[in-house]
Amino acid sequence: MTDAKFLLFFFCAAIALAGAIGTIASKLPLRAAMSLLVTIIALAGLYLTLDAQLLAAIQVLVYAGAVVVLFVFVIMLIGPAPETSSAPGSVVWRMLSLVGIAMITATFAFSFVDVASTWVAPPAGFGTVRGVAGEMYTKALVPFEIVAMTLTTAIVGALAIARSKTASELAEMKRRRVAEDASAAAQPAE
Amino acid sequence: MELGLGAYLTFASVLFGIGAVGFLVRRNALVQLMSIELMLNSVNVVLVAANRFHPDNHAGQVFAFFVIAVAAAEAAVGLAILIALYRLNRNIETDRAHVLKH
Amino acid sequence: MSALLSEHLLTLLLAVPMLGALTILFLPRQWPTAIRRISVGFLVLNFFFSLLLLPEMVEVVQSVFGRFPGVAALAGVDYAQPGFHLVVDQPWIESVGISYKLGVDGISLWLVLLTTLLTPIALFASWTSIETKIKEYAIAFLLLQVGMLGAFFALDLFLFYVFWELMLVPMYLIIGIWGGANRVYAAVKFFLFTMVGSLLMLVAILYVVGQYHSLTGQYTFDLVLLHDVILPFEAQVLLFGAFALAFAIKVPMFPVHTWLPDAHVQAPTGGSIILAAVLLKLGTYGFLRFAMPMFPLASQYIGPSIAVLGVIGIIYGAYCAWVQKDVKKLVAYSSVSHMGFIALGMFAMTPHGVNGAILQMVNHGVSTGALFILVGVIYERRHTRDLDEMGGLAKVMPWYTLVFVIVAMSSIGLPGTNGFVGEFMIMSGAWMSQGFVGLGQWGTIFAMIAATGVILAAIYMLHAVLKMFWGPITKPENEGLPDMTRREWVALAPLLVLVFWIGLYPATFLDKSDDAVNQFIGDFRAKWDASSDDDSLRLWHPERHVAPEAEALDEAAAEAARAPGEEREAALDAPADGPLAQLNLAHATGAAGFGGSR
Amino acid sequence: MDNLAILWIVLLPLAGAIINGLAGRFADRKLVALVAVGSVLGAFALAVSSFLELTHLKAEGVEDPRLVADVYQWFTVSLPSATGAFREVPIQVRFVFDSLSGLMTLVVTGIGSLIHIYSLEYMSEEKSYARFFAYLNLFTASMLILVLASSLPLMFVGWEGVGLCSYLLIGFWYETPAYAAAGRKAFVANRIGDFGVLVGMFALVMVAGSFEFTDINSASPEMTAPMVFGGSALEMSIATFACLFLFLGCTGKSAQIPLYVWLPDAMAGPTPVSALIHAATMVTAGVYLCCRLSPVFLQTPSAMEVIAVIGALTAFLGATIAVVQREMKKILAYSTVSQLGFMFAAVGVGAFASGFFHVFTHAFFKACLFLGAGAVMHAVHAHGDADIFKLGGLKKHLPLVRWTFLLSCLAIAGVPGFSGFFSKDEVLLGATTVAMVETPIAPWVGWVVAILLTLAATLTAFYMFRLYYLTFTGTYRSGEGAHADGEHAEGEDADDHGHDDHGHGYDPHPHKPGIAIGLALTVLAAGAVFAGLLGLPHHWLPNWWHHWMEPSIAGLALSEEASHAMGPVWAAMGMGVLAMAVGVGLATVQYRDKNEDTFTASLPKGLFSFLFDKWRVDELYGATIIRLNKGIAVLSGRLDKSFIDGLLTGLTSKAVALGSFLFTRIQVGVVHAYGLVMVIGLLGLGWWFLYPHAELEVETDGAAATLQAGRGLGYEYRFDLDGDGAYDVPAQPTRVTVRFEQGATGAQLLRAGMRVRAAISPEPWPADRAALGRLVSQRGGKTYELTPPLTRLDDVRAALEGSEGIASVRFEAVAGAARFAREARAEARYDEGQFATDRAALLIAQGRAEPIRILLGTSPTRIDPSVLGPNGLGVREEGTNLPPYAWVEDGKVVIRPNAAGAVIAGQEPVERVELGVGEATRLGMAMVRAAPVVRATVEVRNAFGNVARESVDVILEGASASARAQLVPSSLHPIEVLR
Repeated sequence: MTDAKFLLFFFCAAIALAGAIGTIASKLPLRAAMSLLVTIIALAGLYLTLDAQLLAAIQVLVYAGAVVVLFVFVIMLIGPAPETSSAPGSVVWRMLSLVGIAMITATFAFSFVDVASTWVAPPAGFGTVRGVAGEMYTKALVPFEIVAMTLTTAIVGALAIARSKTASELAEMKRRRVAEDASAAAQPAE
Repeated sequence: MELGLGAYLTFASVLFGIGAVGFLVRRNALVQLMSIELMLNSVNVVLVAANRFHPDNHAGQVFAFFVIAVAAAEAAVGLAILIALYRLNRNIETDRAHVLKH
Repeated sequence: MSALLSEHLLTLLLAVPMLGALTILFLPRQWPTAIRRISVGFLVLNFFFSLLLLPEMVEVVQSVFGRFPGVAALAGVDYAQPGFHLVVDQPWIESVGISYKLGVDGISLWLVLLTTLLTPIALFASWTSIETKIKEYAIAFLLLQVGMLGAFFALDLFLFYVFWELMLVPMYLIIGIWGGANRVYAAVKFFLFTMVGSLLMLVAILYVVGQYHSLTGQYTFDLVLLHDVILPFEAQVLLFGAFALAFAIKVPMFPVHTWLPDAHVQAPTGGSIILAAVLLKLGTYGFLRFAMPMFPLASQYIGPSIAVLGVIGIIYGAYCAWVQKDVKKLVAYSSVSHMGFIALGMFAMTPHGVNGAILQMVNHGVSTGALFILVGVIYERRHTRDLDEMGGLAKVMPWYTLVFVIVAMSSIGLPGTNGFVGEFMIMSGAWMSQGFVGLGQWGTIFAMIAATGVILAAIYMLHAVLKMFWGPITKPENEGLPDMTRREWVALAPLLVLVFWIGLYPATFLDKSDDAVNQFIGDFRAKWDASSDDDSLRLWHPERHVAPEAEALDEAAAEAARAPGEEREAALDAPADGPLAQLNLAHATGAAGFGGSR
Repeated sequence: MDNLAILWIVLLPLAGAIINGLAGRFADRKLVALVAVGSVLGAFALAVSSFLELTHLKAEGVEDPRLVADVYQWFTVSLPSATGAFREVPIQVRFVFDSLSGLMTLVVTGIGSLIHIYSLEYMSEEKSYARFFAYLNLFTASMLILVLASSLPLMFVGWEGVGLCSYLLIGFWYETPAYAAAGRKAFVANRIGDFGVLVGMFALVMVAGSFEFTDINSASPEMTAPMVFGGSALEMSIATFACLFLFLGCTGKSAQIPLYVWLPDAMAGPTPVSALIHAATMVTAGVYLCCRLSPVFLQTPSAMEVIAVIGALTAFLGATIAVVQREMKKILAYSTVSQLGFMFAAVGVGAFASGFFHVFTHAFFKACLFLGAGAVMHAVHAHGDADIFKLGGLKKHLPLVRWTFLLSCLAIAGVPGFSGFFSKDEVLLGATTVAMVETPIAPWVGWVVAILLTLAATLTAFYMFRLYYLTFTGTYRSGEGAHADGEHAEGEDADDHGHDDHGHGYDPHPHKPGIAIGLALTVLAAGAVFAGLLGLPHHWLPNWWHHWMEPSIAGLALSEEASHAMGPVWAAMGMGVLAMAVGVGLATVQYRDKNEDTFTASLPKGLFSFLFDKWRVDELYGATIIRLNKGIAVLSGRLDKSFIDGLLTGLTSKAVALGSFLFTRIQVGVVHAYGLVMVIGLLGLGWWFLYPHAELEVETDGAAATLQAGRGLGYEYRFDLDGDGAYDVPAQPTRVTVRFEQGATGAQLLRAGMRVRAAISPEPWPADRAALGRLVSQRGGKTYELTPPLTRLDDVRAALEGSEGIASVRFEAVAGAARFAREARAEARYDEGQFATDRAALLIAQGRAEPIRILLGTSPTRIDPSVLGPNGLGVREEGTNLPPYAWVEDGKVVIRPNAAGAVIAGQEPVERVELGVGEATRLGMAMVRAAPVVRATVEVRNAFGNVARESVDVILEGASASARAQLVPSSLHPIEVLR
């Protein structure tokens, strides 16, 4: 590991962790989204230390360019309201979860610390567009197509879920509600 | 100091832990979704790092690519659900959304 | 063409209905008549193809079409030869030894022909009673035939399981979509009952395959190979139990028969015919083909108990049939009774007992199939099956009455009809079942109790005939009912011919199955002898199986020989890391590694 | 196929039936009649010619003349033999025309023809003309199959075939529900009998090894062996078993107690049917069967006695009921039951030929009587049956009918000279012979039969003449003016079939029968008069019948002296004549020219209604057997729905519902709760993956043991097999020695080192934590120890050799280095030195049971005294109960029995038992053995470097340790270990 990579690793890892903590800790969703953005870009840097140039680019493009922007859109749509104070009962649950997760993370992390590895020189073209694409479009073609279909389905699904009711549907709903109310009102009268 | 796979794995597990904590502790569905993204990213780090130490092929990177794609899809659908939820409840706090209970 | 016919006849028999289903799939649903004609056409075509399984028919075909290329190359199957005929064996999922292996022998031959004969008849008979979703109905029937034929042909346990389940789905749809008022309940009940049994069977299949693997190191689902596995007695009992449950539910045997009346009552006419005539046979066929040969010790140990259930079924089914108001339910319970005879015959393990059981399977298919067609005939006219709604039909429908009485007589086993030959062989088979293999001392008692079933059969069947046909016409709706139409005659005529053919000259049918049955019993006895001597897990005929360890070791040795010089030493040092090591996680280090170190 | 004529006898009526059945509906009545009558007449002609051929053969001196038509083999069954192999027993379709079946064929076709001819006229107004004749022809064919069959199964075809035709013909006028029900009753009763025939058939064939009558008869001497049924020998012989079951069949077919109830109801059928089926032919099939198998019946006196008594009782019962009946056909039906009882009584007393002779004569006079009754009914337009109290004085209107009827009455009453006299005399002679002469059958049976038959004969004479007088003498009670009181106001609808016309009068103008009826009556009456001449009393006159029947029918073997005894002859004849005289005389006095019932009305009310209601047997059956069975049926129908189906579907669906209820409780709907569950799951998974699990299992065999550790992701194992702390099973030990070229620079060395690592990096991930290549030595070049998979050694080697500065690469095995290994299994054979000194196992075995293992340490362990045998608790002298203890001391097992075991074995109690490992002794009822123990440990490391350790104590049960300790076989006495 060259010193540059060494430094880059520490730098990026530290920023990513900080961003992650920011994401989950900030009261305002918008701040959380921005922290997430930081984390994601830092992760792209980590990918670079791992000779995954293409993936680093995709990380920035897809996550920073699309996903986070989507988050921001939604935040803008529904208003950047901070979290309300929670019911006291659920705090216990969440503290339990926090402690549990912390224990697990510690267990895993300490187990992983000593995992041995050897830096080997990657073959030429490792992590480049040519290298990854060459494999993706040959060996992983079927999963690739499936992922494509998944994305399409997700888009259609997202549209179907998120769209608001049309005028006629709203009218129909209203009519039904009125009828229900009327019958509910009629019930006790009898 | 020799940094190897272990360092990346440790980093990934910590990142995953932060994501998990975020998902469990926060009640804002938006932040929970972001936490999920964090967890997915931590897995990607593991995949890419493992690939780097076994550079015979790009299985890890390709898989990470798929994870990113699925994560994008998941974000899209998740956010759509969130908007629908918001339209229904006028808030996006997950512990108030238990209409489907029983 | 010749290769297609003579080597892949069985595949062809599966392909024709499949192709038919595809064809129907692409027909517009606005053409109901075309759909009906084409679907029946495909089934009839398949019936003619299936006739080529008979060597006599091959001769006929050759004498007529001899000048066409390839026809002369057809070879009739000689069913006197042991083993399976027309075997097709193609690897399917090689890594776990699943293959597409089909074959036919004297035991399955008539059941196959029964299937190919009755499926078109069933579809044809329910021609007009189905008015909605005709296209789907036809497709379901064609797929059902694929499933049934496949299950009869399959010599690979996995393939058998696939077909066994495949046949479940169309039948489920046929009952659930085109059935009576309570159809969904009946369909779900049918499905759940059958599934419960077959899942246990799957577990048992996998266990046997696993044992085979532990013996030879290779996976296979091939029945012929798995047949060679001798399992310990306790394992055999459990596995036989699992198989027996699946088959007993399908048969259906006494305590698990309750799905049958519901399914029959709700199913449309065509579905009832197939259900009674063919699907039930798969249960008894499964016993003969799979459960009994593979686990002879358990079969011998549990067999008499199953025969007891059969005998109980004979009596109980008859009693239940007697009090039914619904004709279809009556016939359904009579099926329970008749299938009890078949179970009794199978476990008698005398040649004519087993042969009689096979013949009785065909008989039951013919008689009960015809009965269901006949019930369908009256249902179409009156839209009821309630016995109290009928009466005096003999006056308005004399031909219908004649046919019904003939079929009823065949069902109660009147000599001269098919039912008698089968029941007689079964009962005498049970009576004469002696010695170590068979029913032993119980045979006489079982035969005697079964014979009382003959009385009860007369009671319930004549009860139905009395209620339906004799007496004055009490309901005005029954006056002026039309007698049988030409279509109904066409559907029933082959069955009537069979009723008398089998009854008067059963040799045509028995000759084909005789040798297979003798071989079955000989094999069973031999394997039973072998396993009762030593029931430890082993192969019965180890020489028939390639031992892959030997291959693997050879390979390892060859590899070692290839490695030059110093490396050979290292390679030989740890032979366990050969190809086998990747299959077996646990393997021995060999004593050398341990030595006397202390 | 030797004799086509025999085959055609059967085929002709069958063809007639098929033609009429299928095409008769569309054909002209004349054509139908031609086919029907022609086919039966043709069969009759063939039968006559065959019979003549038979007589020729007989005259030529052939002992047992027979004509055989062997058609084809129907199917085969296989008999198990003693060796376990199967012997094929073919069932042939073979017709045999011999002296017995030939005569019967003549009767069937002859009387059948007459009745066909009679029916032409009688049924002329019937709508279903063709159907009737089709049934009748089918019946004739079935009956001929029954008669001509050479084997039991084929006979069974006819046996059931006639049953079917009887069913169809009884229910011929199916629109009357009662008639259809009567048909069903007949069929079911017959079926009960058929069950008996089936069982009897199976019992016989097991001995005879063939279904053929001749084989069964010739094997009859073997049938005295006890019947084995259900694995145990019954107290009856095979012959008794088979004959009783066959007789059950006969009671069904031939209307004997207890199954006779169907026959009177069967009179619902058209009268020719009653004459043909229910009087002349079908009902005598049982007698025919008994005659066919007479050698078998003769083997079993006990079954014969049963048959005789039942036959006599039936005769008496039928006669008593007939006395009080009002309808012509009913009287004749009970008369038939009674006469059939005569025949069976004859069979039962061993007079088979006489019984069959009665069948023969009875066929004539009873057919004549039925047809006469039919002619009367036809004449007065009575439908179904004719009430004799509405008839009377018909001798003026129907002279021919009257004379034939009278002749037949004389015959059946047994007036000397008429056929009935001779045959009845023969039957009675059989009974008196048994009673008075020494035979295998008990004499009391003979007396009972003789007395009952005499009473029955008396009653027969009485009721037949009662019938005759009330019908033909006196005045016609349905004549014009007879109903002036308006009783018959509802108009003349008696013609309409299906109406119960009791209570109405009949046609006031009886019309004379036509030629067909007259012909049939005349011929039959002639037969009734003269048929008896074939069997004249053999003590004085030539008896053709017995001579003819000799080859086919066996009889009781009588001594020379007994067969010439005249006592029975006089007794029989006296009884017969007396009975006839009393019966006819009484009837003449009571009924001649009377118009009302003077005698039976004078009977006590209770007795009359008891008899009139047929002894209430139908009601009895209805209340018991039928009710019971119907009850079972209703119960099982209900149970099936509620209990069995309820259990199968209801219970499971309840269970599923309960499960789903419980599982939905878990779904709280709070995301964070789900999250917590996920955390718990993660914890479990993390623990599972991060920490290895040894799961050590041990299999021992003698002094060897196989240890197997569980498998897991990336596990590596090392074993310590003998508890010494050193790991005995090492890693795959491969050391790679890399030699560098002379003068390699430091940089080159460094690169080479890198290269070594790079080359090994395709190693499955992760490998040893301390890097794949670990520098272990720098002497003489660097030495790395590698643990690559051996399959990749080639790659490693190539990679190393290609790197700069490396001169050569050498692989060598590393011995003795305790390293992690991937093996999950280790085997060890132990010797004495490896046994633990502070541990041992005690094996305590009682008898052949699996031994109980107790692991002992140095501190005393309590042993449950019951393992040493019942009441094994030792009692110390002080009286305190102390259980035995054991522990290990200096590598030996010390047991302090505390007197346990000694109590049972009755020995002196020992203070202390010492066992070296491998030694054994007996304590109480148990063998006690000390087995050595070794401690084995496995250490498992997984990919993350976490280590788990598990130790087990391996009990080496089979270890015999060394020469100083020998296993003591359990048969020897306990070794002396007392100190």
